[in-house]
Amino acid sequence: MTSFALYPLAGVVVLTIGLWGLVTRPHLLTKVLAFNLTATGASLVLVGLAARPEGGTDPVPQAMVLTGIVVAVSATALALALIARLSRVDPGAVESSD
Amino acid sequence: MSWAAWWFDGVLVGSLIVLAWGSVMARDPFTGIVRYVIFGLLAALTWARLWAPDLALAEAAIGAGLTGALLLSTLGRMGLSRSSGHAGEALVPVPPRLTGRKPLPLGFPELVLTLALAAGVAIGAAVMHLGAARSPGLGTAVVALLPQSGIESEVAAVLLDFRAYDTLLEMAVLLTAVLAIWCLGVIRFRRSPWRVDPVLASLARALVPFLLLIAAWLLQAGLHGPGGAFQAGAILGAAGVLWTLADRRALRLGERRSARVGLVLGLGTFAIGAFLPTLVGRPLLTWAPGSAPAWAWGIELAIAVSVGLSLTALFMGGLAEVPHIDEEEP
Amino acid sequence: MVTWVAAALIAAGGAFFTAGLVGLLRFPDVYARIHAVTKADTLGLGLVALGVALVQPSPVHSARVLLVWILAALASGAAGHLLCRAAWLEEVEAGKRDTS
Amino acid sequence: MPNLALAFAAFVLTTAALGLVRVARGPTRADRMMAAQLFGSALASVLLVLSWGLDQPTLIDVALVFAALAPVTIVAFVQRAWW
Repeated sequence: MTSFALYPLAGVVVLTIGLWGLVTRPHLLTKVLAFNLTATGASLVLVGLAARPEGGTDPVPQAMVLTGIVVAVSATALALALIARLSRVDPGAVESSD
Repeated sequence: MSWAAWWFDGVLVGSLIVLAWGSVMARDPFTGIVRYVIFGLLAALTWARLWAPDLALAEAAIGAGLTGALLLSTLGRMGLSRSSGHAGEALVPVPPRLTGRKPLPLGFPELVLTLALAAGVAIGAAVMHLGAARSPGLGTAVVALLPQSGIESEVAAVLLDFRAYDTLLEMAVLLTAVLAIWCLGVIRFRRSPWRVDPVLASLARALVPFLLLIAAWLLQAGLHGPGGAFQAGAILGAAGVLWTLADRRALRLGERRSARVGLVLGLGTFAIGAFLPTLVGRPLLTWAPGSAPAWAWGIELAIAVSVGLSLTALFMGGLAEVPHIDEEEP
Repeated sequence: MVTWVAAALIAAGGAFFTAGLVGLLRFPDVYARIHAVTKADTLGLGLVALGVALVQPSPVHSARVLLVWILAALASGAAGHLLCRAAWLEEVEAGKRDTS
Repeated sequence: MPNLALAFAAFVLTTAALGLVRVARGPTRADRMMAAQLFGSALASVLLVLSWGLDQPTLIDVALVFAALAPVTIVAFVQRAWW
C-alpha cells in the first residue's frame, strides 16, 4: 500500500460530501458548489485509481476527466446564470428551497 | 514510498476533505465560495501529484481561475451581500429559511445522510476492490495504437482521435451552454461597477499579453506533451474574464460578428472534419491512419479559440446592457 | 555546490511563507494583514523560484521559472492594492485590532 | 532528493493550510480572499519545488498558470462582489 491509495478514498469522501450538500443545503449557490464537488470527487476516484506512484498515468481517464472539467464549468455557468435570473424574479427563492 | 510522501499526501488529502466540507457547510455563501476556490487550487496540485499535468493545467485555469470569478460575479449580481451589511462588518449568517416556507419533513436529513453514507461506502468498497485488482488499464492499448494515430501526446491522441466523439460533443455542450445563457435575456447590474481602478487597468494591460503567450505556448506543446487546446482555451478564457472586468467595452463582445464566428469555429471545424470521411465511404470520425498531425494543428487552434470565447461569454452571463459611466441602476 | 545554494534559497523561501502566515494570523487589522501576505509571499516565491532556476538544465527552463516569479510579483502587488483600496472605500477602520 | 522536495512541499502546504483559520474567522471579506491569495503563491512554490524534486518540467507550466491567474478571482471579487 502506497500513499497514493489515499486519493481515490478522498475522492469517495468528497463525492459523498457533495451529494449530502446537494440535497440538504438550502442556498442555491451552495448547491452549485456541492454539485461541483461531486464532479471533482468522481474525477479523483478515476485518476487516483489510474495513477501509479512510479509515474505514467493511464491517459484515457485523464482525457475523460479533462472533458468532464470543461463540461462541469459549462453546466456551472448555466446554473449560475439561471440563479442570477431567478434572484431578480424572486429573491427569496435563492436562499431557501424545499 | 517514504515518510515525506505520506506527510505530503496526508496533508493534501486532509485539506481537500476539510475544504470540501467547509465549502458546503459554510454559514454564508461567500465563505463557501472562498473555500471552494482554495479547493480548486488544491485539486490542481493533486492532479500534478498524480502525474496528470494535462489535468493540472486545465484545473489551474478553470477550477482556480474561472469558476471562482463566475461564482463571485453571480453573488454580486444577486446582491446577496445586502443581507450581510457593509463589507467591512462581520458577516451575518443568512437565516436558513428566510421566506418561511414549509420546513423539510421530519427525518429527511437523517434519511439523506444514511443514503449518502451508503453510497459512499458502496463506492469506497468498489474502489478498494478495483485498487486490489490493479488492472493494467487502457494505457498500454493507447501506447500500442499511438503510431497509427501519428499524434505524439497520449492524451491529445485520445482526445482528438481515439475518443473524438467525446471532444466533438463537448464542444457542442459548450456552445449550447452559451446559447442557453444568451436566451435568458439581457443582464443588468445592480449598480454600475465600472469605475476601473487605474492599477487594475494596467494590470490587465500587462497580464493579458502574458496570458496570450502562455496559451500559445501550451497550444504548441500539446501535440508532443502536456498542454493542448483545452488548456490553452481555458487560459484564453481567463484572459477574457480579466479583460471583461477591466474594460467595460468588452461586454459588447457578443454583438460582434467575428466573435460569433469564433464561438462556433471549434465545433464547426470538428464537425466538418468528422463528416468528411463519410463522403469517401468511411465511417464517421475516422481519420486516415497517420494523417492526424497534418490537421491536428488547425483543429486544436480552432478549439482553443472557441473554448476561450465560450468561457468568456459564460462568465459575462448573458448579453449585457452597458450602462453609461455615471448612470446608476434604478 | 549549486544544489546546496539552491536548497538554501528554497529553505529561506519557506521561512518567508511562515512569516506571511504569522502576519495573516496575528496582525491587528485588514490592511496590515494584506500587507504581510503580499510582501512575504512575493519574497518567498521569489526565493524559491531563484533556487529552482539555479538547478534547471537549460537557460530556457530557468527563464520560465523566473517568469513565474515576475508574474506573481506583478499580480500579487496589484491584487493587494485592489483589496486595500476596496476596503478603504468601504471605510474599514485602520489601526484598530478587529479580531481576537 | 524526491524526499527532501516532498518534505518541503508538505511543510509549505501545512503552512498554507493553517491560513484557513483566517478564512473561517474573517472578519472582513478581504481577509478571506487574502487567505486564498496566500494559498495561490504557496502552491505555486510547491509546484516549482516538485518540478525539481520529481523531475517533471511540465509542472513549471502549471506554476506559471497559477501565478498568472491568481489575480483573476481577486479582481472579480473587487469589481463584482465587494459591496
